[in-house]
Amino acid sequence: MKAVSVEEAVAMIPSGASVMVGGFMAVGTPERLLDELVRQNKTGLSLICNDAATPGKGVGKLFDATLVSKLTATHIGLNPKAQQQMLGNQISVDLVPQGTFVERIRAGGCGLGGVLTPTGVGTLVAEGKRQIEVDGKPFLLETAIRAQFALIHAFLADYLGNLAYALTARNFNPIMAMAADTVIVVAEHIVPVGVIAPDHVVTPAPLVDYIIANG
Amino acid sequence: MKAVSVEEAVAMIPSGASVMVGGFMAVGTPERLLDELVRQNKTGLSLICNDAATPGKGVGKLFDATLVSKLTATHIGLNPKAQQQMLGNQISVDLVPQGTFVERIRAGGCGLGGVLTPTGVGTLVAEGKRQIEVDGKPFLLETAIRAQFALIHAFLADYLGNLAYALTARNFNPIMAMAADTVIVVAEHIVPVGVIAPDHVVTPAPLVDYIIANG
Amino acid sequence: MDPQIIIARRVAKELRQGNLVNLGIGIPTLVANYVPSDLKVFFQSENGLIGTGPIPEQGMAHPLLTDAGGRPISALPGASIFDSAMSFGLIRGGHVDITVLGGLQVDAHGLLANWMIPGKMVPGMGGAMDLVSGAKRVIVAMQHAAKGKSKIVSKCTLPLTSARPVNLVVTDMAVIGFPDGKATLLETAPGISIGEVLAVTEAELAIPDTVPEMKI
Amino acid sequence: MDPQIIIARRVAKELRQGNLVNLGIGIPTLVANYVPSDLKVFFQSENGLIGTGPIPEQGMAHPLLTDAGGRPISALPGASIFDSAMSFGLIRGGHVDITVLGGLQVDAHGLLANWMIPGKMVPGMGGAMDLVSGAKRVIVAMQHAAKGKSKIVSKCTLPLTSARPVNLVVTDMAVIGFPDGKATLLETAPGISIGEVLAVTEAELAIPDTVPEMKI
Repeated sequence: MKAVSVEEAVAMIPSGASVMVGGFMAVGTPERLLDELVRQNKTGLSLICNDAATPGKGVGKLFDATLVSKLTATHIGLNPKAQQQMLGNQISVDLVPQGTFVERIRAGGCGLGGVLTPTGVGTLVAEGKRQIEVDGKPFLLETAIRAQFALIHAFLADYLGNLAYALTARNFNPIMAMAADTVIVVAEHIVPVGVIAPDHVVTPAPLVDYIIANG
Repeated sequence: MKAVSVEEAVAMIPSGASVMVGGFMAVGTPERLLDELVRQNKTGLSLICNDAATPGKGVGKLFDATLVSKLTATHIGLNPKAQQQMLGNQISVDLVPQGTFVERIRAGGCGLGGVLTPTGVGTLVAEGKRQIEVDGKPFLLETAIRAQFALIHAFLADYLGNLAYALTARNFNPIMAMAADTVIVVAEHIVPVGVIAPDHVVTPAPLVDYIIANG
Repeated sequence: MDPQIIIARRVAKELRQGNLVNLGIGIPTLVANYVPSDLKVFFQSENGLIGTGPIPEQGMAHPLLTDAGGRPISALPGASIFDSAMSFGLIRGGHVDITVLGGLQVDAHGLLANWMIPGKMVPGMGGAMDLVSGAKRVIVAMQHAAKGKSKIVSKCTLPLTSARPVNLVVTDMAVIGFPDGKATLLETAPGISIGEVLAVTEAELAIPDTVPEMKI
Repeated sequence: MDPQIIIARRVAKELRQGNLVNLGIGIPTLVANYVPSDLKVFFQSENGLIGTGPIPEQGMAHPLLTDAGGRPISALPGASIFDSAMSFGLIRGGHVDITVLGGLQVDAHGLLANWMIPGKMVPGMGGAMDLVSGAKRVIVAMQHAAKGKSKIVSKCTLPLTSARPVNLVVTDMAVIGFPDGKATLLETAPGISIGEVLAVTEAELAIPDTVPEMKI
């Protein structure tokens, strides 16, 4: 793990990169990294995020600045700008059931070949996908998802990179922290090693590549 | 959740039942339930446990008392009695790679149709199993595992049934607590509601059916 | 009584001691207001919480404690927090006893459409597909008709949420179940006759010998 | 020097700053003793711990803090605990930089057999198959020969651990790699000649122009 400035961190992300962003309706989202993506005008992003948040908040800022060209999400109904950009074909959107979304990311992070889920069988979601029978029951084969970058929000990070999360800001963050080539973390508090009890670490230090330094 | 005596809890388990037991080399194993299974002489058990522990410890006691007829495990090398019973065809043993073992149980608990894993491809483990190609890479389709009963060891349980684990005694316990019809817990400490912080609960209360009462 | 409140009060009667319950946005959210105080149920918010409590008092909200709509909520003593993989493991794995969702259409076989109006409303399915596929019991809480059009239809014209039929539909006019896979009128709302229900229901409804009035 | 110590010291030289390392039972466990004090690496114990430390002082062991063999260990500051699904997610997902395992046979293409001798030793594979399939680098630490028989063989006669070849084999006589999928003698142990290695190696070994002596 390396501590870097938010400018340095975002400079590593090229335009066109695939980027996972933690958070659920902008709760548990690393806002400082999103502000800096906008400031550095990183365009053509493939965004993987549960939702499109709302304009001005969380990943909503990326849609405000029209930085997204491809979106994988479960729900975008509360961001009219994202909806307009989808209906205007400015962004291509892959809508995925939420349980499938998180499980595909988990598969990407855990070295599994995909997910066998009952969710979506017999619906539009099944179109173009393989259906696998196991013990006579049908499951969709949903492929694993990984990204070049995961942008993670944590409550506590220690000097080694161990992370703990708070309340419903945990959501997709620990799963995404396993599924990207480079993991960049914004923590509400950076604390000495040992402050987070081993039983309370949720994301072990070796998974984290960069933590945004204070100040 | 209901608090019961260890005698009542084990009385619910019929001979021949399928039983998952948490623990890794008897660390994080609910010893009181195993002692009582022996005392009530529940025979013909289908045991699902990472390993066979050692004679006299953890699930090793079940082999001492020849209560097991079928074993699904990842390693039994440190229990000569289990090995003898396997080689003497007294028990049928299904040896499973450890990552596959835990992921199959997770699939059983999380409503997934199975696991697509690269582990075991091209080895004896692949025999008789479906191999699925995803993006040109081969994966084994390993089926989900569930049991009638999960016997769980926790460090803390609160009056509602929320569980927290300590150190390496966590291991398979939280995963198994999702994958059985009836979940029975032995906790080192039973504490009032609120003592375990919401962020530190690992197994939410609704998953737990019975906690073994003190005394 | 407000039609939404009729629905919420009736759905609340389906909850049992110790149930793990997931309430969708809209009418389903109201159900929490009508749970008897001696009935202990767990409410799950799929963004990662069991033990959701009421909206916090002013000044007590925390920005990192919200419901699935991003609104501040509180957590009751004994609440637990988990990541999204666990949250949907609970949902898909059948650990949620009851899910209550809104609906656009429910058909004569109990199939639900509630996530998309092609060309018009494409918000995404969020957690709805997993909830309908995975929960032990699925209850749809919705108005019986919208703009004079029945939402209980012969066959869904909108895209389905799941191939798995729902267990119960509670509207402001009726309670409908699906014994033997066939829409059946189980109860009528206070002051509503069977004839009135049939008049605004597109789907064919089986009518048992006795159809009691909803107790709310 | 004890052959096991030669192996452990040489393997320790493969570790890099910040690596996540999993050490198997036996010779691999010894590697931890030879990590330079200024090199910070994380050791994973697959029963659910990153940050394993040395055996605790007498009287300081806790029964709920053990290694994968069930023996008491300690945890270093900054250690983390996780369940077995996460532990093998780390392993299968390529988050473990280096795994060091014992071996029964490694063949000319780098394939490893280390979990079973049919009809004789059937302990189960434990975590070995996941580790060999998933870790970024797989290092086998073993004696070059057992009872006068080469453990570096043309083709494994014992059941394979994985279809994925290992990256490096370190024995008491040699370091062997598999550039272009072909067993190649990279280093010889102190005082051992190339000829001596070849004499006790069943597999055909490619011999580069220079074969340096192990630095331990």
